[in-house]
Amino acid sequence: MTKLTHHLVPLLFVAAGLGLSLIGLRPVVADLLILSVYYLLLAGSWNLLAGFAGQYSFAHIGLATAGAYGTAALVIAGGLSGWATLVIMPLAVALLGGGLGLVALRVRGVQLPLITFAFAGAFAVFLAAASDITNGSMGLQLPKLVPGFDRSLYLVLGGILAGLFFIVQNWMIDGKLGLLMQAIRDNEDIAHGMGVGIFRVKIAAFMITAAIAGLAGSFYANYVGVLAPSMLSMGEMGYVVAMAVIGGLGYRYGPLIGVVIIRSIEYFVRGFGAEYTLVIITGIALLVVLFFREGVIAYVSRLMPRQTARWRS
Amino acid sequence: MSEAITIKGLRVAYESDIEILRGVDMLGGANTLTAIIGPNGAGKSTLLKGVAGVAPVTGGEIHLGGQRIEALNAAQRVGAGVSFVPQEASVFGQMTVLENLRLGGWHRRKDKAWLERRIAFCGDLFHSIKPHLERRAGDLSGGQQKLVEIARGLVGEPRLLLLDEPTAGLSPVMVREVYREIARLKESRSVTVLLVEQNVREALAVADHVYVLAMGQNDTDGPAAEIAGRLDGIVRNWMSREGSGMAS
Amino acid sequence: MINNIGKISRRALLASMTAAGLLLAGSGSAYAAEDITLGLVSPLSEPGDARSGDAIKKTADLWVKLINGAGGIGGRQVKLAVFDDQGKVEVGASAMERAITEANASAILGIWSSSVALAQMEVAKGYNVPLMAFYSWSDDITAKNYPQVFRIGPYNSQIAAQMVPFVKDRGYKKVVVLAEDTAYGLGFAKAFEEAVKAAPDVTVEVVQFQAQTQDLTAVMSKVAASKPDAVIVQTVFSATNLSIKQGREVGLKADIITGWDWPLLPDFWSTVGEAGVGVVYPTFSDPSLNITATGKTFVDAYKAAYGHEPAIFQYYLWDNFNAVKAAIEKSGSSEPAKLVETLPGVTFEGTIGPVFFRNEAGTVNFHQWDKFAMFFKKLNKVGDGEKEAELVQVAK
Amino acid sequence: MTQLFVQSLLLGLLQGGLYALLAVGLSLVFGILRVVNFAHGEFAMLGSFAAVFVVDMLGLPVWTGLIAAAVAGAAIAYATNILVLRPIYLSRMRQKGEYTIIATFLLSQFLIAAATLSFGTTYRKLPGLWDQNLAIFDYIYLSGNRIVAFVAAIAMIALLFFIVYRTDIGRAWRALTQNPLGAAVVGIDVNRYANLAFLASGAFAGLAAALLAPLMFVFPASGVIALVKAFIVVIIGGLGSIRGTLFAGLLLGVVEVMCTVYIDTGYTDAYGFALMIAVLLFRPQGLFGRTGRAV
Amino acid sequence: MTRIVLETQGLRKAFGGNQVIDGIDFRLAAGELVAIVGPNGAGKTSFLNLIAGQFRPNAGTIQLAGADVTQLAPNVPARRGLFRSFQNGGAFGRLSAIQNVALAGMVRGLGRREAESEAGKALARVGLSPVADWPADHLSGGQRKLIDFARLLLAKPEVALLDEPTAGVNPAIMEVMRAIIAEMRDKGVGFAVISHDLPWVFGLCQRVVVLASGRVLAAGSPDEVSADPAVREAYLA
Repeated sequence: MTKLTHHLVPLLFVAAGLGLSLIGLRPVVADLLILSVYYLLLAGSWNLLAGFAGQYSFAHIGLATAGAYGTAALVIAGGLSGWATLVIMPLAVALLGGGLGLVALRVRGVQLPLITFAFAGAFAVFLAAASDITNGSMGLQLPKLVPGFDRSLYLVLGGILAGLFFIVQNWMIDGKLGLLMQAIRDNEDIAHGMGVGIFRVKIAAFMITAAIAGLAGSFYANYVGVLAPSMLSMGEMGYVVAMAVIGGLGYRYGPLIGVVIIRSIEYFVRGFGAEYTLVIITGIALLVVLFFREGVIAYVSRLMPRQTARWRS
Repeated sequence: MSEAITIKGLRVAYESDIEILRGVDMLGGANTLTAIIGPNGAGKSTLLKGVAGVAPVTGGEIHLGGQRIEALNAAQRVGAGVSFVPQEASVFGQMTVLENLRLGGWHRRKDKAWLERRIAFCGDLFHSIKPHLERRAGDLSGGQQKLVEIARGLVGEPRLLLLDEPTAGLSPVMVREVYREIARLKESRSVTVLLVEQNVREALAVADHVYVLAMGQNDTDGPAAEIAGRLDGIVRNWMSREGSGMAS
Repeated sequence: MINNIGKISRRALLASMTAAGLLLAGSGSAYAAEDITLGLVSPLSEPGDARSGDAIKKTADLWVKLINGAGGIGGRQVKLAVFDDQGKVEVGASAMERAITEANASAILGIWSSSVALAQMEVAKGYNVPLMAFYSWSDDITAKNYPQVFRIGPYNSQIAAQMVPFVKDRGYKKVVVLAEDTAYGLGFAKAFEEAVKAAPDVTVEVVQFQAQTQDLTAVMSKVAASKPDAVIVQTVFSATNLSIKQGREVGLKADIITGWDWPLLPDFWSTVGEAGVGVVYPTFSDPSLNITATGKTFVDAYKAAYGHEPAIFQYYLWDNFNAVKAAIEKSGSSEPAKLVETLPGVTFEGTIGPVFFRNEAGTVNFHQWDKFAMFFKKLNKVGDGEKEAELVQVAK
Repeated sequence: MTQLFVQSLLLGLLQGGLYALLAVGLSLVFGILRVVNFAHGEFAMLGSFAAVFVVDMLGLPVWTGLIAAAVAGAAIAYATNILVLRPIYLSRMRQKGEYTIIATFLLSQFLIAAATLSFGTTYRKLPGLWDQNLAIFDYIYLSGNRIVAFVAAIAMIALLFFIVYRTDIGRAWRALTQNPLGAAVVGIDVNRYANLAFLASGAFAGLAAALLAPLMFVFPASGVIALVKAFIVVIIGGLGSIRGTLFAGLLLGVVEVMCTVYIDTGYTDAYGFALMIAVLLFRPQGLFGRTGRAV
Repeated sequence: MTRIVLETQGLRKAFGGNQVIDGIDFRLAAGELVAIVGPNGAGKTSFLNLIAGQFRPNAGTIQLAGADVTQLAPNVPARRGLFRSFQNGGAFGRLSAIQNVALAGMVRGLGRREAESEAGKALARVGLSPVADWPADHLSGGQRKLIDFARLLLAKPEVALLDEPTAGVNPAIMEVMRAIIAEMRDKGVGFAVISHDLPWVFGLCQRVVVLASGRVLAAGSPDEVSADPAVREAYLA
């Protein structure tokens, strides 16, 4: 896969969004695709953080939820248009992520997953309990970007956001920051000794990926139109992790593959009830972790080394 | 003199393209102290690790008493009577010295009477740790910690004690303290010792026999007194040879 | 096998859901023109109140079976399209939309949580499809006056208002409302604070707690320390039982009034034990209720099918289904839009009396049936059920 | 008002003993293998289901339920170590610590879903050993089961202390925790003692859950709550420190109850997180953790 | 006298009770190459770690190109013109050779494209062009050490600290390294090189500093040091 291909991928997504919006999909299929964009943004940015920067955070769904609730607040209380929130919330959540990073990235190693896990838990309790602000489990309702149930706009928007994600990802991985992140992932001490400002790079990675999570959350809020604390659960985080891990952590298109696989499974087993879906998906992810540690992409690339030599970043 | 340890053509390689030991032969007489010296990168430490079973042996034989041990894993070699005191700190810092010693007899821990006897023996052997048996090992000086490790290595009543640079990183005062105790250990004639050392003078002073390694192979060997006599030439030789391209 | 019954019903559930899934996956023609499809969106798995969801599903299955056995509605067979809302608002809303767009449901029933119902109302409005609420108590559901939304069942402000005379008559001066942090708990607490203004000498304190909590001991210690005369517990989760058990454990002496029919659920006495003695529960159900012929048919069939009596909310659900049936019969069509037009005017014999909607625009009594009585019943010994419980007071 | 204070303090301590019991296994395993086990809560959950099975379904006495819980917890912990963790920590991959976190995290989600499928979502309850509410001087009110659970928890932790400081197994554990190289040269088999640590960790988790069952309920998602508490306890106490775990368990119990009573009843589960963040800000290695770089 | 690019005064560092560095005064001029030799445990690597900021000294000062860098995190001296190689090579395993090298240019402020093009040239210079796109994990030990040298070319430092560059590498690679060091030294880079390969390093250096027990035991030209009985004594201890 050449650099050119990497740059074509965003266009592909935008084109797909446009094309699908014209076909007139069944709502259930459109839903599946649009919410897949939400998951792609989350799994993709989590992959940037964990797979490329080596920082394993469990706050990602929490940050997306913050983005969604922030969107609702701006729209309901602030009277802003949903479109504005799609720009504002990524910035706001990046700041939130930066604050969290200041606490969590001070110590290296297992502390980051633990602190971010704690953040997610505390934030979930807050969302449910601070009902005067968040309306508790009654949830918040906000108007959609377009009134009614027409999904064609969201398909286009989804295509654009997915494309945008890949542009940001290309910019990061092919740019300076991406290289510094990966150097820190591979050996923090040596990177430090070479002159890399470790903390700054980590915070930057944390903030950019938080911004993408915030964008995902804002997109979700503007699309679904109802928010509840149940949006933030460790089960959801499990989904996102599973998507990144199944596809291949540390690979550009790993999360995309993971999202496609998991969302397809979800689509085909959806009649079975939530527990079945979860058993199947976490079961598969577990098997991948144990037997194909680097995910589907790495496995395929080992089977076909020549064709896939350049898949790795 | 009967040989407690016999090494024949020992080869060790960490990676396939870099062979650190390229066929070393060595004999260690029962209850004697054999010192192994040589320039940096000669493969001295690697030799001990190969014998202890913590470095990958790719060829050769190791006989301990009548037993071939090169195929055993590290834990099995402990059982067979090999005791390794590595260069890095291996003391249990938050346990007392006594508890450290107790763990030295791990493979025969069920035999309480034997264990108590060995602990008493090893505690007695090293005068400079004897007053500190109840102290936390981590609170002792670097030299004393090293002595605790050596004493711990003896509790299990090994047939072979491998000491890897016991004074590396210690101050001269501590070096002398450690060697005073190693000398006492040798006088006790209770165990066969292979000692790798950079402090050649100290090593020669306590050794019965000395092997010189260079570039992963035998260079020369002889009784300690004889090697001491040729020492100036040997060392001058190293200074022109040092850095043979091998890691130590 | 840990739980045979649970297992079997789950398998049945699975089978029916798979069937629904297959139908959905297939083309629209699976829903033949002569079939009427009704959407059932209920909490069937965690974190939703799956306990109640299961009861809802049983009632709905039974109703469909009876109707189809009797030749359907106007000769047309009825099908149920079942969706799980998992107690989540966003899932409930999208499930509702799927029920409408994929399954072509004529009306949506079975909704449980007020939070979910409030989100679904927007979908109902958008697609102009009737949404039938039966035990979601938020005033807003009918107070918003959406033409598509109907409720045969009680609502918070009415319930709260009916509780005030009880509180006054019992001489309670200090009342704590222990409310879970959901629409159900807090919605009631708010309504009660409002209603109790009619009794100026009664002070009310609302104590909020996490709905999914497993330990209320600390909360109950605080409640006990404030020495109230009565504690009104408003929760559907395990806290119903926990609050009683742990309240007594930490020395709570006050009367406990715990909503609604939960003390009649099978796990009440096994979890609460001695602490349950003296508990008062308000209910809409009492042997003195005048069960109609329709109601008897339901109760008998339910007992025959599942081996135990239905709870009162299942009666309301039954009436909801019959309301849809009445509207289809009256309009001669299963078009959702037609039903929205027809439903406000239907009258029929419900399970406990005639059912008709009040249609007072601008108030909560819009598309709302409210002819139910409230009974306060006391459990005097371990193991007391509905029949043994002492009727303390009736509010109408 | 002092009555409420004393009562809260006592309740907090009683609760804290159980938190400590839930968490000791997590700490023990971390000390030896440097593995943070996110599936620890599910050991507890499955243990309590085993107790329900034995007591409720088979009708055996209550104390057999406790044993069943410990055995089931130990068995699942052992299996987790052999099947999930060992392949990772014996491998030569990078970032093993992070990978074990992902693996155990996914395992925990899997076990919750699988338990929900197998057992359903109904709340189950176990009878306690002392089903009685006590009024001490008509001043302090406690349930007998809570006292039984606390006493049992403290007894188990005392047993663990005995094992750790007085037996060969404990010596091996401490040796592995303090200096893996030293443990290797004296011939301690890390696999064997890691297995034993996992067995103990699962047994303690299962037992804690079974002791909690009469006070609370048994259901598939209960492990999440257990994990969160255990987690906070080990972080506050310092990963790998058993003394720290005991202290932090009691501290967490007291803080939770006190804050619930005196600040706001709606945020019980959030206070622990706040406490944890506060501790981390000032002592990143935890109150009893050793200084130096985190693993 | 030429410009002093690195100077330490009274540098001390202890770990627990072990005084690893016991008061080292050291000066390095631009264009000078100093060999640091001494027995194992003498504190050679610790000395480099102190200068590079990996360890914080307990006492003493470090001046880099006239500015004080004592107690600063390692990335600061690196950005002020200090280059440091590691005993086992400093490669990032999952990055390609060219990316590994380009980092050194980027830290200096180059853009990624520019850095990669320079890195390509540097790799060609050390003979790694054929493996430029391989992940460093797939390279041999010697090749990984050459990555450090390609980085050295890109980093354009004022001071370069090399820790056992030749350990475990074959003579051809040693010659490449020698050529690069000589060239950069002649352009004014100050070098401090730890090596056990005395003939190799003596052929490059102007001055030798012998460390033992954390102190400077002797300093002088290679010939003076070789003849110094105290130095031989150090090896004998």
